[in-house]
Amino acid sequence: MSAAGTKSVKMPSVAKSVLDLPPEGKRDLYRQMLLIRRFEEKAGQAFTQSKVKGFCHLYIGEEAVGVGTISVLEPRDAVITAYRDHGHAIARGMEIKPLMAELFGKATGCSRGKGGSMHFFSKEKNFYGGHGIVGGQTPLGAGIAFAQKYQGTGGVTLCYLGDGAVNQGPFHEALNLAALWKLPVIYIIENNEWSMGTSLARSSAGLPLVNRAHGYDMAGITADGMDLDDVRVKTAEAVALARSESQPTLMEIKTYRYRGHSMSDPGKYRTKEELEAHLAKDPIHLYQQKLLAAKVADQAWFDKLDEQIRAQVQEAYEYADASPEPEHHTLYEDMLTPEDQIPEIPRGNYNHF
Amino acid sequence: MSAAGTKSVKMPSVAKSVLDLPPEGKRDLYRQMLLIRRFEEKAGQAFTQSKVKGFCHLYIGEEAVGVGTISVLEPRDAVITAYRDHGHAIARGMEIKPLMAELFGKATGCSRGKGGSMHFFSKEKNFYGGHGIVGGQTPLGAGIAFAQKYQGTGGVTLCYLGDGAVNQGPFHEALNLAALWKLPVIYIIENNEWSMGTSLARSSAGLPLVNRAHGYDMAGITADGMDLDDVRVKTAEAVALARSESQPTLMEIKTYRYRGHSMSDPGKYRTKEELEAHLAKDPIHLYQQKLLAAKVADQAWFDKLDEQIRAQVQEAYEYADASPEPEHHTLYEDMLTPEDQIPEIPRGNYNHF
Amino acid sequence: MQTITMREALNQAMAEEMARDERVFLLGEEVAEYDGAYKVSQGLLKKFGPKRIIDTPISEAGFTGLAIGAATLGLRPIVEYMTWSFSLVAYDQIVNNAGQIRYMSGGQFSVPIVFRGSSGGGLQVGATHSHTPENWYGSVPALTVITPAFPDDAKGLLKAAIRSNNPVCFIENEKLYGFKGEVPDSDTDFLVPIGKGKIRREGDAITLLGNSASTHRAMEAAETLAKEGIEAEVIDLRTIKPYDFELVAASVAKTHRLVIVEENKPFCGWGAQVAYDIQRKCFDELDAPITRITGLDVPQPYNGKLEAAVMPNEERILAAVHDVLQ
Amino acid sequence: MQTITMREALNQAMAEEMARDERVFLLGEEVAEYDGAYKVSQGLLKKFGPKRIIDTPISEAGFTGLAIGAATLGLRPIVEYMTWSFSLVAYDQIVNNAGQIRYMSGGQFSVPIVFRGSSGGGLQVGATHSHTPENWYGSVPALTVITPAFPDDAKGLLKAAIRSNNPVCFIENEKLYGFKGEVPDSDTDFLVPIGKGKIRREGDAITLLGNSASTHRAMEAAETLAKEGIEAEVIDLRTIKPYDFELVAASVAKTHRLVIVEENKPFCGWGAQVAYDIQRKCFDELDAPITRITGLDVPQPYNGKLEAAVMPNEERILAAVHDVLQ
Ligand SMILES: Cc1ncc(C[n+]2csc(CCOP(=O)(O)OP(=O)(O)O)c2C)c(N)n1
Ligand SMILES: Cc1ncc(C[n+]2csc(CCOP(=O)(O)OP(=O)(O)O)c2C)c(N)n1
Ligand SMILES: [Mg+2]
Ligand SMILES: [Mg+2]
Repeated sequence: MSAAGTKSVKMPSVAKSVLDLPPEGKRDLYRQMLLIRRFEEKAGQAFTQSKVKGFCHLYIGEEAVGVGTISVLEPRDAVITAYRDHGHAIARGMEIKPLMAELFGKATGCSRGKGGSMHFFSKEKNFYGGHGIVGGQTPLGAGIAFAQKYQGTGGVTLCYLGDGAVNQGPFHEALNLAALWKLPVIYIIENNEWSMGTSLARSSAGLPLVNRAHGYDMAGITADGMDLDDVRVKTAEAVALARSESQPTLMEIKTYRYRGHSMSDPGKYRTKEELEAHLAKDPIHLYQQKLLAAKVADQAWFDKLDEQIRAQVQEAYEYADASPEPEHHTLYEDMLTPEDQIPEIPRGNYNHF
Repeated sequence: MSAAGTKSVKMPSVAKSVLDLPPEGKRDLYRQMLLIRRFEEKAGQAFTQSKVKGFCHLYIGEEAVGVGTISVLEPRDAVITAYRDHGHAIARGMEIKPLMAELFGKATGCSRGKGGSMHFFSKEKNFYGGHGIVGGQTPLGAGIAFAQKYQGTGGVTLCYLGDGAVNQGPFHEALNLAALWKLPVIYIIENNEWSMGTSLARSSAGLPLVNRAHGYDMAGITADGMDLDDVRVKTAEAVALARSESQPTLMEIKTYRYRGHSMSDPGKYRTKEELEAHLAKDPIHLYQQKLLAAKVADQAWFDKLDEQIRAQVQEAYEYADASPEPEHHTLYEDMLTPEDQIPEIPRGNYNHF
Repeated sequence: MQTITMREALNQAMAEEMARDERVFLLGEEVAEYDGAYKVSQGLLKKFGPKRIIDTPISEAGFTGLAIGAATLGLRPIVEYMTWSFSLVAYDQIVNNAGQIRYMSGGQFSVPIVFRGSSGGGLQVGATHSHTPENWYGSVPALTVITPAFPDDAKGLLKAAIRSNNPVCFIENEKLYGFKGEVPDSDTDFLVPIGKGKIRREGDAITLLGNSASTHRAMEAAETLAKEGIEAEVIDLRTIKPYDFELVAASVAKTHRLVIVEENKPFCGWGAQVAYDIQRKCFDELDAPITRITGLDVPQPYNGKLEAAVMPNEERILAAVHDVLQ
Repeated sequence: MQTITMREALNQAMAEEMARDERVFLLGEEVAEYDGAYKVSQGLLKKFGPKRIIDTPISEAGFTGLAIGAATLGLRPIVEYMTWSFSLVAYDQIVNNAGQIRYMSGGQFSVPIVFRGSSGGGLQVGATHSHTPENWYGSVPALTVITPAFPDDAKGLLKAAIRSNNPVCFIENEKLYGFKGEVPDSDTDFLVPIGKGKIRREGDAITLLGNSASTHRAMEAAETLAKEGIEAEVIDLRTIKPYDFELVAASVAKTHRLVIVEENKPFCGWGAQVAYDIQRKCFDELDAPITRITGLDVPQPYNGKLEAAVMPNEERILAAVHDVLQ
């Protein structure tokens, strides 16, 4: 049983097998993190160019969380998160062209230009979004896990939320339902120490946040979000618990966002020292050091990879830029499914003009 | 620090002084419990006569909770509860005539016939209702305590909820706010083992419910709701903590309702044995035994009291029955206060008929 | 034909659809072991077991969101609110999740779900328990809102709602649960089309438009008017959004007068929308202003006499009709 | 007179009322140390300290209820929603507690509270963040709903709302925060009466009725129409509930034509209510059907061009005006 655990069940021990990746596997995880980093940098740039509008929340600094957690999943598993969703989508294997195009609001976007930055979705990848109402996705996550169990798919669900989101009531309702009904869902608090300009200590009583599992006798574990391997091992334990015993877990992963809350936030509330302390523990850099030390890859490989990824991201940018705007008629599409088991419902037109 | 406590502060020790009541004080507590019992029996009877309508939730069996907790309050303190509110209102010293009249929907009712059984209110007694949406009163309780602190009144707030209500999200939001902002509020879970027909174990993970305090590092204490003195001592500790250190507490008081959830509920979900086991621990009977043993009162006194109370309740019934219906024009009153700091707002009439 | 109560009709609808499609399941407070607070789900636990008839904690936001999540994966939940008044704590989930996910995902995730439960005033349960949320949900573009008035419609519309692949708010009326009527036997797969109203009584002097319990109030008023020699046409709207504009327009083209009876509080009630549409599209057909009888613009009082005055009632309907006919 | 932005006007209103009455305080997400997500509360923490300018956790239901509770005891909270879209998780608290407590308590407990924050679409923030809740709250009997379009009204109405002893929903518009206008100097205690509309432009050909940002759309359309020789009267409703029926009716008596511009989705938007009332009371004054330009009946899309089509825009207003004038 893990130190912070509060559940009367034993966490399965999976540590070894998870870290036993072949070298290509390790290199691929590094690649994913770097791809997220470069994608986000480009997205930020496109935002300052006004090619991306609305809200745009970057994941820079938190890459090891998304990549580490999702790396232990199977395709049948599901992922759902909040508005800071680019990293999870990429880690889940979504192509970056439709992601960038979505940021640009284009017809080729992963949500046909209707969702934007906060609302990436992919049915194919079992990626359930991308949700903008803080905490609103947490009952959905329980429901996806409920359906997995109901249908006996053997799948599990990862549901992410921020450290600020833990204070939304529906999250607690979801925790209780998950524990009571033994749903195979893992709630992952991405604790980046800030909810917009509010520090953790000013938003939440009873730290650490993983304590919120106590009241539901739910397994609670913590991980270091700057350490990809730690994230992987801990998540694998939770996934095994969910998969084999259909038991939920609350995970708190300590991480940090290097950028402002969204592109519109100058982030003046934190000190330079605080930021620098976290920059020094950059998860991508740390993992690179590890791979270098273990001779899984050499510096030339890293340099080349960065070049390739920059080119890939640039290509996505150009693809998005060149993609067509959605056509006007698509405005009325996608609200309701036209395929139905009943005759089409005559829909009055309430838009007289 | 109390056994179930989870707060890093020490619970003040007040046990002795609370139990050191003069004999009249003890007799009065007994009187209050019996008054509630007889009032409720009469209310139930009036309901079967169709003089009371809508929902009517009786407090029979739980009298020691309301009387015990409220008995340690001062007048400046506030009380707010859910729809099972008759007992709290009586314990808070509201006259039973306007209470019975409210049940009858009469103009002389404590809420002018507009609230009914679930919505007793008394500004004079700092009794903030009577609320029908499960859990909806819990943020209000935090707010009343917030205002007491803001205004420096020295008052504290007791906010009651049921064992089923703990699974409403707003309650958790309120717990976090109360702990984070150190509000002088005591949340009292009246755990009567059932939320309508759902047993505690089927509604709530992580029992005992007092564990829900853990996640907020809030003081958590339990009391035996069949034992008036235990309720009093434990509540006094929590009140002292709130009053002297402005710290909230979560209390779980084990109790039992002898009747159905509301008058409309036959209560078929529980066994006769379960009910009988609790009837054997009847809080009024137990306290009577205690007073007899301590020679605080003799049997003749009890007999006479019951007679008096029956007469008092009958008088309230007759008062309610004889009271006038509210006049039609009162329909439009009480929605908005006419006293204002700004000129009266012209209000369009949207009721064309 | 069988003669059954609204309650039984709803029960049959769920039972038949659950037998037909095992992705359909029911969850809500007291729906299983208690057989439903209003007994609408009576016997279903016995028939379908605890996997598919599920008692929930008192966590409307939580179990609503859970059901929506399950629907996006492909299940077909029926969510029972003990009353619709309690759905307000889940308002965000219904509006923002059920209402927007399909659109925001560019059509990838559908939400085949039915939210249902009792609603309305008239039973002296006070201001917080007597809401009529037709307008609160009808105003959300993706939501369909259905409010049956008779057992046959209750059954046929609920079956259609469960089969719909889109989110439906199915708003029942507590006062009508015991109302009896003829319903096709269970061996016929009886569906009522969503979006279609029904003429409950023909007439040419005036059109009375109602829904749910208000349809019954309109029918009663029409009987009284008939004694005065005034033949009112009564339309039961059945589906509130999208509603059957053509049926209402055709009736108005015949009667040239429209009185709407609705329990919604007046400000932005559903009748305001119908009134707007009709004056917009049938301006020249109207010989008198469209008039609405609504719940009065005050919170619901507990007292029975006061509440009776708040509800749309025959007295007010007749007054409006006479005014309109002048 | 000073020329300031809407944002500054709102800020002044709060600062002046807080200086005047120490029971007034502000709470919400990021209102204090961050100076407000949209900087409406800039500088207030410095001026009034953390006792009265309070950052909350992200718990809208919790802090809304907390504020309502505090109001029943006698404080006068201002609750800021970062946007009104986020108030949906607090819908029950606003509707059932702020909206019903006074009535249910027979008038014993008043709820002097202002709920305020930004709202509306047009900034490409997507379907869940672009709501216009005028109708959702206006339909609750006890709630007053205010939607200013200009800085002077923003200031004078917010000051009046804070002084009101009854619950007020004060719905600002994010697009207007930077809009500048003349506002009386701070040494005058400038109040604008709640419930009164304002004629923003006189004309006799047609009445255009708007609120908030839609008033500006109506003004722009009126300028274009003037070039065509059509003089439109533009009314800014300012207060949505209770709205200034008399002002609208008087204008319609002059122009005989009414076009309503609103951002609400069409079904049961506030304009439906106004349309209903006007046809009801001014039936013979109308030479053409009342016509509404609303947000289109789809969720708000992210893409800018699509969203521009969804918003009430000049093109659609002009089309409606020409149709009505035919
Ligand atoms: C219900 C609701 N309230 C407020 C907001 C505005 N908001 C968006 S993100 C955010 C901060 C969330 O912080 P956290 O949960 O820690 O996640 P992070 O952004 O750090 O990843 C806030 C207040 C919202 N989107 N929804
Ligand atoms: C939000 C909401 N959901 C459901 C209900 C219906 N309801 C009223 S009381 C109740 C059971 C509550 O049980 P508990 O909290 O244990 O309190 P008790 O009745 O035992 O005192 C339910 C489900 C309601 N009033 N409000
Ligand atoms: Mg955070
Ligand atoms: Mg209980």
